[in-house]
Amino acid sequence: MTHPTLAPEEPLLKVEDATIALRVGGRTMVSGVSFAVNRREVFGVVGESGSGKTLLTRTLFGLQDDARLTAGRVTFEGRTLPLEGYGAAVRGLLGHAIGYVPQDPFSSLNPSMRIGKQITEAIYLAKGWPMGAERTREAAIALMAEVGIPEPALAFDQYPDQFSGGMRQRIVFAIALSQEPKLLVADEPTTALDAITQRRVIEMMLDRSRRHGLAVILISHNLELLRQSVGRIAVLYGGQLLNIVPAADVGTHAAHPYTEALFACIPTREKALADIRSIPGEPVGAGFGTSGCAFASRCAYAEPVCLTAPLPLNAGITSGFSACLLGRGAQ
Amino acid sequence: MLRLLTLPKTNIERAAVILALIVILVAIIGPFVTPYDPMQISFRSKLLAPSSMHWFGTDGSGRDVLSRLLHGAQLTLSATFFVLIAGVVIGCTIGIFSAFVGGAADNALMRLADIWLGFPPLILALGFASALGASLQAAIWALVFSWWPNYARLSRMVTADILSQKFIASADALGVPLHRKVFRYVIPNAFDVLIVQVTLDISAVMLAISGLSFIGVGAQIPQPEWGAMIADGRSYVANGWWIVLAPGVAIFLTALAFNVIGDMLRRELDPTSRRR
Amino acid sequence: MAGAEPLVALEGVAKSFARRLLVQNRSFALSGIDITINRGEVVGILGESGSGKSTVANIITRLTGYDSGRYLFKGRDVATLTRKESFAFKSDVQIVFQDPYGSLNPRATVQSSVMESLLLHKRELGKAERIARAGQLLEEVGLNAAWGDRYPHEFSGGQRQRVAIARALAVEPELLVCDEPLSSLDVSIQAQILELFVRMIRERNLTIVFISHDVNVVRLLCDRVYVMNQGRIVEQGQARDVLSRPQNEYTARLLEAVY
Amino acid sequence: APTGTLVIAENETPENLDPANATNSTVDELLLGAYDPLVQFSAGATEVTPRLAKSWEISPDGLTYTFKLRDDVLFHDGSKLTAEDVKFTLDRLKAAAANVLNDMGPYASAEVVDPTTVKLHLSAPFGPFLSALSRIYVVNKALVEPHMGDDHARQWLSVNEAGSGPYMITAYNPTESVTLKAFDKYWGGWDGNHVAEVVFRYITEPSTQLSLLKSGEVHIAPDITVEDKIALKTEPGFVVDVGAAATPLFFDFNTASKGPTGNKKFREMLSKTFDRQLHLDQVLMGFGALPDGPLPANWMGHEAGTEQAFDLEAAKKMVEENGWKGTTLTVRYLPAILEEKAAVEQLQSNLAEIGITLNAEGMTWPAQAATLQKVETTADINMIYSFPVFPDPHAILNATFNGALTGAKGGYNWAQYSNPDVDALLNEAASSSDSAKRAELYKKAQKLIGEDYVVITVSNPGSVVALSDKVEGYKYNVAHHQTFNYMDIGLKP
Amino acid sequence: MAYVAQRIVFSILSLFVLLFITFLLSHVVAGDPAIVAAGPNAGAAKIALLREQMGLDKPLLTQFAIYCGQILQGDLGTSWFTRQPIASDVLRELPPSLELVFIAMLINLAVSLPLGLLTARYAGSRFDDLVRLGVMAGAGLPVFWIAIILQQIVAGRWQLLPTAGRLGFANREFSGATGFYLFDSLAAGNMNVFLDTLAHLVLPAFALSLLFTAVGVRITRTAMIGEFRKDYVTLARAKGASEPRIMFRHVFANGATPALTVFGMQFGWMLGATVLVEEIFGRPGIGRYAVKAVTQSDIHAVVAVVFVVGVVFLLANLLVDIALYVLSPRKQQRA
Ligand SMILES: Nc1ncnc2c1ncn2[C@@H]1O[C@H](COP(=O)(O)OP(=O)(O)OP(=O)(O)O)[C@@H](O)[C@H]1O
Ligand SMILES: Nc1ncnc2c1ncn2[C@@H]1O[C@H](COP(=O)(O)OP(=O)(O)OP(=O)(O)O)[C@@H](O)[C@H]1O
Ligand SMILES: [Mg+2]
Ligand SMILES: [Mg+2]
Ligand code: NI
Repeated sequence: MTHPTLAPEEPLLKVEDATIALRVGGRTMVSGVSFAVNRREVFGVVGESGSGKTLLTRTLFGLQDDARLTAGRVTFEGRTLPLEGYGAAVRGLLGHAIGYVPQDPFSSLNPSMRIGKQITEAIYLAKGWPMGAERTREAAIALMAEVGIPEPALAFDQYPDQFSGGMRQRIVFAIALSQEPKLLVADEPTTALDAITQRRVIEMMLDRSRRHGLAVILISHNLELLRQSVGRIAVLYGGQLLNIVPAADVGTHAAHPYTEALFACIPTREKALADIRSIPGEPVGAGFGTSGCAFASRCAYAEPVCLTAPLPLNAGITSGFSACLLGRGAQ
Repeated sequence: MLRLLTLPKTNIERAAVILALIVILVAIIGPFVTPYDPMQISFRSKLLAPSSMHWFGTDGSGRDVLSRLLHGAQLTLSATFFVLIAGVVIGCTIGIFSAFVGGAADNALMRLADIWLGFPPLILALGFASALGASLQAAIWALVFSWWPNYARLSRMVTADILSQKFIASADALGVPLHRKVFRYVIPNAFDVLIVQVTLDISAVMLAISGLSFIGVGAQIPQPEWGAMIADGRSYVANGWWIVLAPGVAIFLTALAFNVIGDMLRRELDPTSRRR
Repeated sequence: MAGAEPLVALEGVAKSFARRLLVQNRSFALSGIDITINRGEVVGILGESGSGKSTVANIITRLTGYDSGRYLFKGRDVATLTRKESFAFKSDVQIVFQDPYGSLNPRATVQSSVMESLLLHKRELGKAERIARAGQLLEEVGLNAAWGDRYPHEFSGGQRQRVAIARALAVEPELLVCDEPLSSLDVSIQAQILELFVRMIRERNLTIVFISHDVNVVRLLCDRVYVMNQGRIVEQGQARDVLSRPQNEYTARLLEAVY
Repeated sequence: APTGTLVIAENETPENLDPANATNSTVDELLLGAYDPLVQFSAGATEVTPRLAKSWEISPDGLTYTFKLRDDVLFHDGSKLTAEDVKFTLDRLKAAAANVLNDMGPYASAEVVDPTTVKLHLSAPFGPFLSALSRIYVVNKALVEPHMGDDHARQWLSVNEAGSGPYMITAYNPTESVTLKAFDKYWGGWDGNHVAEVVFRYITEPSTQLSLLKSGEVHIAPDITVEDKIALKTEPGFVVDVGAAATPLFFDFNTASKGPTGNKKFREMLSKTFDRQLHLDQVLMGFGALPDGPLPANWMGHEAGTEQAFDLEAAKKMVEENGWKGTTLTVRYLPAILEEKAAVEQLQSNLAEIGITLNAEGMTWPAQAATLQKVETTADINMIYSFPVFPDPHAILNATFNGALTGAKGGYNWAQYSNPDVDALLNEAASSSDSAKRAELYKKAQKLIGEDYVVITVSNPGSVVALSDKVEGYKYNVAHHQTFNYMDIGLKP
Repeated sequence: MAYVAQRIVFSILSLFVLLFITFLLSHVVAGDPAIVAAGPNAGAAKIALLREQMGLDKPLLTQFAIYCGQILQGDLGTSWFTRQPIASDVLRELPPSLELVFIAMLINLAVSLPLGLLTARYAGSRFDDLVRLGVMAGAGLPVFWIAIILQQIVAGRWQLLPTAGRLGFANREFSGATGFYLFDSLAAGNMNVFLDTLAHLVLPAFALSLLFTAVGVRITRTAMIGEFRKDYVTLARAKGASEPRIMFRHVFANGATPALTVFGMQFGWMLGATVLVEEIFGRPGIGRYAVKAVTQSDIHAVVAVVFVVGVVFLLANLLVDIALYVLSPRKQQRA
């Protein structure tokens, strides 16, 4: 394939036509997913439960044991990772180049290790001991202060169970940020937290991204949250990437029919009861196993072709994209 | 039963199910199909090595080992199942009661079960058996006596878990009476977990019974309980290895089969491995 | 509705959970709250996790007791109800829970789950009538009556929630308490169930207590709202007023945080 | 001087070391070398020979025995053995109602005449008195007396030794081993080939005993299976010794029972149901003699043909005629002894054929003994060996059939048998010293016993012991069945 | 510290339950303890005397109190068989058994922990399947049978290890202050005896440990697998930690804690299971003593063994729990 001239700035992460299958049984769970994340960009991924958000990201970043990338091309900072031995290759990037924040703050810290130790371990793993133990400790404490932990010096020697969920999630962020990665992946980092804490943590993350030029992939099932927080949103449904849409276009006809319908389901500040429209039927999960558009069975616009035709592959992955076979929502 | 045949996923599991069915079948019809009288002494044919006449050889009193093995299957398995059933009935009654009443009584009962459970079952059974006098019955009751807390604890845990679920709260909101709650809600939902545990316990109980028989406080002569057969044959290991080998292998294979099935059932039935 | 007797009146109801035996370390779930619910009203209870919403729901449905205060149902102090009246109370007040996976007996078909309500409270019905009624109810909540002999695990979360609603409606309650009935459902299904509620409120003469932490849903559905924080009611009033011009500082913060 | 260590395997652990328990062979074999009796039965001898007593006199009325003691005997603590110690020993046994006195008949008291002279008094004449004295081990009064307490020093003597014998018990670990060491100041001196040390190792499993014998870790293995013994006969490096034992094994019917065995006719039937020849040929593999009545056939006073021959057909007919089909009986036995187990299985098998169920309860000796304390708790049938303490008809017949020594009275008459005519004959024979007359009386008694169908004499097994061929001087001792004359044994280099 | 106090209180409560069970065994189930205590050949008068001495004419509750009092003073009664205070018998028999259990436990831990960790890490792999089959096989092997077979083959046929006993013939003179030969020989600097003791322990300990090891692997695997599923493992991977680092620095410490609690219990169960091997290997010990006592109908001795094994069990658990507590950093959580 020949490439058009690269944009002046090459994307940080480029995923092309990624297909993910389970190791046992070989069922294809996610197919034909392409997107790119630019440097400094905050990129959202949305999808209903079971749509494959976690599976996709965990597999892409070598954290899922029982699934693997069977086809596609992943390029990070211009370097293409080999498909053969992909897991090992991407693991080499974890930590120092790519950070990851799991969903559940209550189990994502090692309960028997002091939190300071967990942060300095991260620093050590990313950079070795260039600055000695004492300086490393200071750096960790500074970072803890930055993510908003009160009395970080004291907290340094405490254990995770002495912190609330929100604090723990901040610590996890501190761990990921301490390695100064270029890309941070956060898989529903706030769903376990209450509304007020959720907003604080998200804002802390966005702030950090703005100030340090950190690229972020923020995964959430809360479309409204993403709409208010990120630049572009990738919409997953049934293991397919149906739409990459600028946040501003969500809720307009500029989006894929699914994105549109999804938005219509959500009660927001502005909406009246009459504005809420449900999507009939049941959502399909990743690996649903038919050809065509996963959303076709519930789509108001669907035509017979939607059930059979292969989804278009997306070329313009750094901007918007709609996988609609009828051409809806495409710019 | 039919379902059992559809559950196995691997050849080992299939083999285990078939083996277990054979063992159970033997336990039922074994005494009627023995090639020789398992009790009939025949010193003239003692210590015969395995041959086409005596597949598993003969023992120190000239009895056909295969016949004794087949007859012993009934003894060994019925004793095992009796211990388990009695243990389950006693344990579950206490466990379910405990979970329902809750509070201090619950606490006390469970602590008791905890402590009880802690004691080495073999030693406890030994004490009990020696107090009752040596016989298979005594050994069986001794094991029931030391086994019930397993099920009390398990059933209390499962019941408490069920009671904490919302469908019980909705039953309460409807005013479902107690007996209906126990028999329609708790027991059916606890059944799978219990059956898994019981299957996994078969081997442990069987080993314990044969252990007690082996040290002389269980089955008495001429009962061909498998552990007693090993005890019987151990004097002859030098010139009659088959006497010890056959019942040992029988215990081992039966225990293994039920262990494999238990593991399989746990995979298939245990809600903790299925619930999302 | 002024003048009419409220359906439910909680007066200074408090409840605490003992944390541990012997140790006097009680965590307060509720401290002296007052709640009034009039016939035909849809009342929302808002609050974050742990604020005591479910405890209120359980007290109203009498699934749990309370330590002090009074609970008047149709003007009667529930503490004085006889056994028989207590049983009758259960057909007046029903509850729908958050978790659709746990709220149905996994070992009963959905039909028998619905029929159980009838069996207990509509004794006059024969078996055939019960089956017919159950089918009718399933259809009403948007399920196929022919699915009645299936078990809960064969249904999706949204469908189970429909069954749970049918089961609650079977006894024709006056008051339906919904404890976060949407929050564990998929977004597109939430909207479906929300529509079901809207329809029921319209079609049946139901009084509803709708518990949620989703401000936007409460705004859309409820007439009146109570805002709870740490076991106290911090603000109450017409939903429109409270949610657009919060008086209480906590409410304001909560509203601000919501996306 | 003694050299080397002799290791003997033993399947049952000793209860204790108390000379009051010397009737028990596992205890006796330890005491045999550690203590000295007044007189002894040496291996191979048929008459008592002097040990501590140099000589003795019996008063004409047979009521007083006067012993002259050696004056060179030292206890292991170095003190001298005197007549006081002998009197103390007997007084203690009497006070403690020890089992060893069961065979001492009408023994009354002891009297010290001077340090080397002691007189023993009887209340009636008792023929086998001297023989019985061979099991009375003299203890060191000075050592024992401080521990008398209210249990007659039973506890202390259970784990301590206070003897004057050729060997000292130096280590007592009853579940593992007991070690004896040669006493260098032994009055008998140490001429010839003797071992410096004897170790008893308690190994329950016959197969383990065999392994240890083969690997040279033990020199004597008495408890391996007959089959293994036969195999060892032809194996180089091992010797299998067969001693002409006189230890008849009995099925004792509970004659006092209210159950079926209380019925003489039923017992008659039972006594036809055991095939002794088969047992001898196939269980004992020919090691032993075919029993003919309770007494060994070559003993003085033996009466032939008093017991029923094996005749299952006749028994079956009796069962059918009397409607005994379906009767359930219980037998108690010692499962550790393979011959007993085999005999029980044989009886079970035969009885099953004629429609009678025989349940077996394996027990150990003391436990079984405990059930004999009451007629009600006595099983229908009990198995018991008679280990005669000395080779005299009295030792077997009196202990087994005298109504004064029933199990309920603490004796070994486990048939709970009581026939005044038999008792009278036995007592008369005991008080006589005229051999011919005694023989006559014993014959009469055996006839009566036979007519009452009291026991089945199962076997007269030989004592078969497997030894390493390094062992020199082993000799079976009828008077101390299941023990070893380790004081006479030496090891070939 | 509240936790430690709570554990101790619980242990003391357990002790009373234990006392109650043994009281039940010796005073109620076994029939008249006076007859039992009197032993065979005792007259009616002696039994009556004993009955009064033992307080058997008093109400059951008083008897229980007397019983507790006696036992807590270290009086376990007298064996009518050996005529010795049972306490001293038991004290003599305990060290060899503990030594055996100790070695068996070492084998158990040495196999269970690594195998449990590895199978958890590679759950679902062929290796895991193989180990699981081995575990189920191990859990089905009769201890006494495998003991006989091992003895016959390894010691008998191959002559690789000693057949029976505690020490070889050459070392029969050895004795030590504590009765733990492994310890005593080291203290005496006698390597020869140490190795000999060890050689005699290998087979019985191995036979004894098989069943427990099978269970141990299973339990460790379950505990570890739960840990591997937790998000902190994901986070550690995301940090770029290597697999060995994750297994040993992160997972092991967290998964070992619940597993070790079970191993604490296994210690007591193993002590109970010595009844199945000691006789076969001709070793002295509490198990053999118990079997002997049972066959001698020495009920007090049996009950004493039940009691002592129970106490060892309680102590082992208490020590393990306290040790885990002290070593565990998460004090708040466990308390
Ligand atoms: N290891 C696995 N084996 C089989 N199925 C799997 C596996 N992992 C995930 N799945 C299935 O893949 C689908 C996608 O799961 P995933 O966790 O990626 O969804 P998600 O979009 O992250 O949902 P949520 O919002 O609930 O986190 C689900 O249907 C899930 O059941
Ligand atoms: N059974 C109980 N035992 C002890 N404490 C309890 C119990 N039930 C509730 N609590 C406590 O009472 C407080 C209020 O709980 P409640 O469940 O009513 O809150 P909620 O507002 O419904 O929260 P959520 O949104 O998480 O459902 C919480 O702090 C909780 O920990
Ligand atoms: Mg997810
Ligand atoms: Mg709640
Ligand atoms: Ni290309």
